[in-house]
Amino acid sequence: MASYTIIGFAIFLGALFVGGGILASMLLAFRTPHCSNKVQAYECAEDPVGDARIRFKVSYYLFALLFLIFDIESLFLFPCVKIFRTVATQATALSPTFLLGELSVFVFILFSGLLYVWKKGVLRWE
Amino acid sequence: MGMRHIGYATRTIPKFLEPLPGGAKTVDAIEFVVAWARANSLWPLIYGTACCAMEMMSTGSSRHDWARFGVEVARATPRQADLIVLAGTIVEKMGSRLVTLYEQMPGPKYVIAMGSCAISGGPFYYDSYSVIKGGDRLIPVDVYIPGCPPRPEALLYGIMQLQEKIRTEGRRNPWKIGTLNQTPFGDPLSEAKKVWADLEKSRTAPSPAISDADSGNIATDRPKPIKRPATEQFPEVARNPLSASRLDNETIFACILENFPETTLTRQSEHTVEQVRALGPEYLLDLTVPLHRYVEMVAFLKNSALLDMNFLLHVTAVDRLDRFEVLAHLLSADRGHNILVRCALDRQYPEIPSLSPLFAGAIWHEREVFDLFGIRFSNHPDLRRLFLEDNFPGHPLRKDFDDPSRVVRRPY
Amino acid sequence: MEPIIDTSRFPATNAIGDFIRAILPGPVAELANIVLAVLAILTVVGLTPVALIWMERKVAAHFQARLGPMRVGYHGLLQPLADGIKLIFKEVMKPEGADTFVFFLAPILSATASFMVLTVIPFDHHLQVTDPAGGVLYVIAVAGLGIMGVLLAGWSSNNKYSLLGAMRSGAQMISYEISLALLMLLIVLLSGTASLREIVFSQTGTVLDWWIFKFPFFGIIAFVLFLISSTAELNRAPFDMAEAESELTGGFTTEYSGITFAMFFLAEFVNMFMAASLTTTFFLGGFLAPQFGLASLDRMLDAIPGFLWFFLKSYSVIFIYMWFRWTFPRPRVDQLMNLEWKVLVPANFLLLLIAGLFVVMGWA
Amino acid sequence: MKTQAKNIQGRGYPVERGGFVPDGQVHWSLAGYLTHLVNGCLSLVKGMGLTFGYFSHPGRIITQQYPENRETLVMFPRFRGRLALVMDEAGGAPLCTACGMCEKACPNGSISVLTRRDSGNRKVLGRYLYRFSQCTLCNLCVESCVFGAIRMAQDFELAAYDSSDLQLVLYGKEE
Amino acid sequence: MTEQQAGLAGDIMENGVAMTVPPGFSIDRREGHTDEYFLNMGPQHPSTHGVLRLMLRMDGENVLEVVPHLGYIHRGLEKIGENQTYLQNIHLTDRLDYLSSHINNLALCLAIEKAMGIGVPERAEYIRVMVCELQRIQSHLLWWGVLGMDLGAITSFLYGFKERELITDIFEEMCGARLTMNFFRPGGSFADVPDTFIPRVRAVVERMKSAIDEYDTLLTNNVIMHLRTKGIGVLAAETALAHGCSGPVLRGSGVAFDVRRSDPYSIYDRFSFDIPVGTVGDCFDRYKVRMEEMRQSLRIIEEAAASFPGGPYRSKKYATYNLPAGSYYSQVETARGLLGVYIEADGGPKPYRIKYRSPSFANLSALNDLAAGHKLADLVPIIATLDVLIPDIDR
Repeated sequence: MASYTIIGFAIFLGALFVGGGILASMLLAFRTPHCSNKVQAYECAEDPVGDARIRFKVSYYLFALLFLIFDIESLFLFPCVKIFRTVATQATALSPTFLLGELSVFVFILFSGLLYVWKKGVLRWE
Repeated sequence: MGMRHIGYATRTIPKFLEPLPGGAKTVDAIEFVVAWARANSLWPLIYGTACCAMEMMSTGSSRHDWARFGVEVARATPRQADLIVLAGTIVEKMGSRLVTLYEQMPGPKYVIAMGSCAISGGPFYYDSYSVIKGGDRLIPVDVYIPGCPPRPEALLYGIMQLQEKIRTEGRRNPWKIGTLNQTPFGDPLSEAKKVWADLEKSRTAPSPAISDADSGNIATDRPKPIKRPATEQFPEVARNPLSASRLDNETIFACILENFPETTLTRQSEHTVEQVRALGPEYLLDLTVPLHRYVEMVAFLKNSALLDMNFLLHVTAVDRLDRFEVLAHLLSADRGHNILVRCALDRQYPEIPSLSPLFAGAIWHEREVFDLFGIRFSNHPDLRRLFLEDNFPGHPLRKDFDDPSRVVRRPY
Repeated sequence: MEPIIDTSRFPATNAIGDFIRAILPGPVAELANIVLAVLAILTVVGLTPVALIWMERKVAAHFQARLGPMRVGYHGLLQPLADGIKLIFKEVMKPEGADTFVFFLAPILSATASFMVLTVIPFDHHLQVTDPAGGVLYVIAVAGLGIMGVLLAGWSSNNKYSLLGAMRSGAQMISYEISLALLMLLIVLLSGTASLREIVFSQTGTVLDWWIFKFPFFGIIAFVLFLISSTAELNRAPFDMAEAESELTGGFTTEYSGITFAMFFLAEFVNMFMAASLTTTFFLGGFLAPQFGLASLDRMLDAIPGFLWFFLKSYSVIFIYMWFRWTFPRPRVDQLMNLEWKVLVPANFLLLLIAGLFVVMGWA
Repeated sequence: MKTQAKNIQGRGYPVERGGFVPDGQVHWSLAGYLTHLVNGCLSLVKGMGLTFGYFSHPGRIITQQYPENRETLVMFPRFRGRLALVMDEAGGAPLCTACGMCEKACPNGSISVLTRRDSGNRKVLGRYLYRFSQCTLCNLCVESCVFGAIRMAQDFELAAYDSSDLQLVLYGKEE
Repeated sequence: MTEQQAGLAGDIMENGVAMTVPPGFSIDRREGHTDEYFLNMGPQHPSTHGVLRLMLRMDGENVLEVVPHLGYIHRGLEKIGENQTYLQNIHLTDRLDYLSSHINNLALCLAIEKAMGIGVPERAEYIRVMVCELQRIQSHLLWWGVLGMDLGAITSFLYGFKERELITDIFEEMCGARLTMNFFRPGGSFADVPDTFIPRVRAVVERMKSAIDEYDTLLTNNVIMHLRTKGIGVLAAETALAHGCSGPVLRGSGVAFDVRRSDPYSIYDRFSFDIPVGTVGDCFDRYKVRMEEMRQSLRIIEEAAASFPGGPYRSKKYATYNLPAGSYYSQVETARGLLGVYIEADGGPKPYRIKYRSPSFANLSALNDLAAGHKLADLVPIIATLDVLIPDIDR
């Protein structure tokens, strides 16, 4: 736990470093007079048509969902691979073949999920 | 202007430091470093409109390599740029966008006007109805680099000059945003009048610059310079004969006359095949058709198996002061011959059927004619101005177009 | 469970730390040590981009038959400094309609996230801020934070280019995160530990004991896949869809100027260093000196401090990133996703199984 | 396709497409897929080899360091830098007779030749105004001059802070 | 600066708010499709190759419709041309398509020669052909570099310029300018080529042969390049002809139309060269056609350099060029396609009306047919392989 406390402390210092930099620069920097052009969103020097906060294609979000599934699944894999070597190299009740089979089942489930979404055309970027 | 736009800390720190012993020196040192950093880290905006942009790219290329000056981080967005190199002509439509770009750049920002067009309009100073006579009519320019276009070395020299200028910045000479001049054309008429009046004055007045006493060598007995001896004698050369592959004018005209007997040869007294033959092989077959047969004729030319003119070169118009003439220029991509089909229009209410059902490419050509001549095309799918802003007054390619607020006329 | 690797040869202490512990009472000494370590990392964070910016420009220039920065300092060594100072004194702009809080939070998040990973990187035997037992898990978790910065930047800018860039990079980075995670798990499986320090120690021995070679043939494939995935994760050319200049002008940074842009710039380079150090740690034996089985040569190489080896290896990996960037055109965003989901992820699954086989059979 | 079938004049030859990405929908075989994959990767490696060739050979750097090479930098004899008057070898007076041909030849009105009367009441050159800011360096003025009195000078370092500095008076400047 | 024209602009609902559809789009449906949006690309954009403004109707990453807006560099060259003599007009053609300025000069000179019956000496014809082909290579080199840069391979941009500078050197030595040459005159050129011309040209030809192989290694044979260009922006031959496309764009679609062959000007009929054509009409075909064209141009230059004749470089000089009243037309093949110069003369020293038929204008007009339905990223190679030059379009 101590190591994570250190990390928390590091994050705090890091954010301070970055945020402090931005704050310092804001005090130091120039300011040109305000005008409507200046604060307009840059769209190749033209007036933007419509709002920039548009409803967006669902394909991006599908990838986000996929990521969620696969990332979490691969995290479930984590304990498995973590002890894999220890178990495999030590004489335990589990036979190496069984271990490998277990890993294969895990990977296979993930892979079949991938195959399913592939087949479903989720991976096709429209 | 000036100090108000400098950051709070930048404003107050010198005030605190300066009274301290050695404080002024410290502030000087800081200022030196900041100015040095600014001078050596000029990130240009990727901005180029015409020829000068090519030389700007050359400057960035391996041979000249403006990266040596730290300039290679060219940014596509003005938010991260420090420098805008006005490379190329600025026209009225782009002018307002240029001002936007400039205003969207964070300060301190610098401008280099590269080439004649960006300095003064260059080759388009006179007679142009759309070119802005110099970038400094819109935004403050720091360095002017003459040339058309300037060599890459000239641009590098200009950048070095700008660096010199930046290095002098400090609290005594802070960077200031210049005034934006929103009158792109100024008052060209009175300006031109003034220039030429001045010129006229100095033309008539005895030059005060050089009296004969000052330049003694221009004595009255000095012989007049002789004309350069004509060392180069150029012979008269016969023209190469035309290559034979194309269909000759007589055949084409005979074929057309067969189907459109009312076709006439423009500017010719006779309208016969013999007349075409007499005009020789280099003659551009220039036909006039009545308005009601115009589209029909073009369609015939396109679909005729013999002529097979499947390529529309351009559609344009000529202002004849009493009438407009619309010209459709067709080419046979297979056989190489081309024909001009001409049609006279009433100048008051010029309207002609569009060729767009026959050639998709005609859409833009006709929009151009609509824009520059004000000729309307019936059943055109998208008749809008092509080049000029919608609120541009008049149609510039008409002979009677005159807009003293935009056009500077040549005095001779 | 007994440790696989005997780390007693390299205790997790260092001379400075021991000295502080000796003169200060317990908790204070620990705190002082932590502060010192974090400050050291901050120094690395501060100096790495400076070095990398110069390197990037010089390497690019030499790939392109030109010289690069020449006029400030020897061969333009001061160029990054000039850029940095200039950016600090540059105006900061915020477009109309932008969400002020998020707009300024994004660069802070982006820069901090890249810094967070560095806390667990073992730079040398004793140079590591902290070494959590689940270090790999921590790296996987924290690397995702950078995406947040990019997404927030794109969304808050109120600019369509930014939004497109953010959306692209969001989709791209999360996708490549999977193959990165799987590749890290591969090493965890092979080495049997999730602590970065121990992963390095699992590669003790000759050069052939580094995971790139120790896992015969497939190690090289895994290494290449890791390079590709991390390039995509870094949003670097040729996978720089998020800021694809020719399409989106500035991508998610379109509206950022001055110091806020500098922070993204900084994050990009720190990230690059971070990715390179992860590659080094996982595949190239981290801070271990290369050993060739020749006693005299090995002793000479071993005498060079570990952190120098670490930086040498990391910078070599960074050079490869730069080499990619200055050679390849950029694929389209959907092609990039295809590469990930249809090539890399299945390949990673396969590699994982093969690695399992190797471990079980005792080949690796 | 009518035009394609005729293939105008039958003279075109189709370019090779080759490569790693098949045209249209192709059903991949595993062997084909692997060949494409390997070839594709090889193409990338070859590209990297090319760029590394440049990286590892500093001799191939072609950069000319402009301000440092100022002494050795010579423009080509015909280089059109800016307009200059040709002076009489003997006395340093201009060859110009103020005939105004260059003024007429200039497409941009960037030349103004002003005359004056000398003591013999002959028309001689008074002032020669040259609006460099407008000049396109097209060489038409030099060509039009039958006296050889103007030429294109080799200067190129001509940047100015003020555009009025570019209104040059080539002759007869008020001092 | 909003463009609104009554009758053309319609309204669609966007997130429940009515918004004005910019003019030029063919939207007629007002229901649904709420995730469509409009995006400006240009006039200030790195990949529009100048100040072209494209208005895009987008759905996510997909481009549904492209509406180009022109005129951001419309300088009124044709109006200015009416007020300048024919000789002065030559220098204006430089600024039309500045990457083919020699070829543009030639187009106008050909028209003047045709009108006044001026012949051209042998040596001048050879100079013309060689210089024009060098210019074509130079222009293609820039195109190649910029294409690479647009696709993200910035190194190719610098490699392209590396060889381009060699050709630029030849031009500069020959006429004193690097870009806007103003070199050709009716009947020849204003000066003879220097003695170093032929050796320099030979050196460039030698270098170019190996350079093109390098380009092939870097980009042509790169798998990412193939992924980005194959099957992208397919232009059918009929569409291309209907729009009046010419040059590599038309040839990429499989139509072997080249003015140098179909209407040989100067002495192009004496040289043997082939016309590369595409088979599919996509970006890759246009790319390959240009790469092949460079090789063909090298062939022409080599052949011309081998038989470079002596003699005068110009025929008789006229004090003024007053074209007899009538209409004249000449066409040349620039690096971008067919450039036509149409002159309506009234007998005076200045044209009554001068019209440039620029190749990029027609090539760009086909853009929507090429780009609609592709991704935003595909727009980049599409524009790049159309190789449009905005000042040439806007004139």
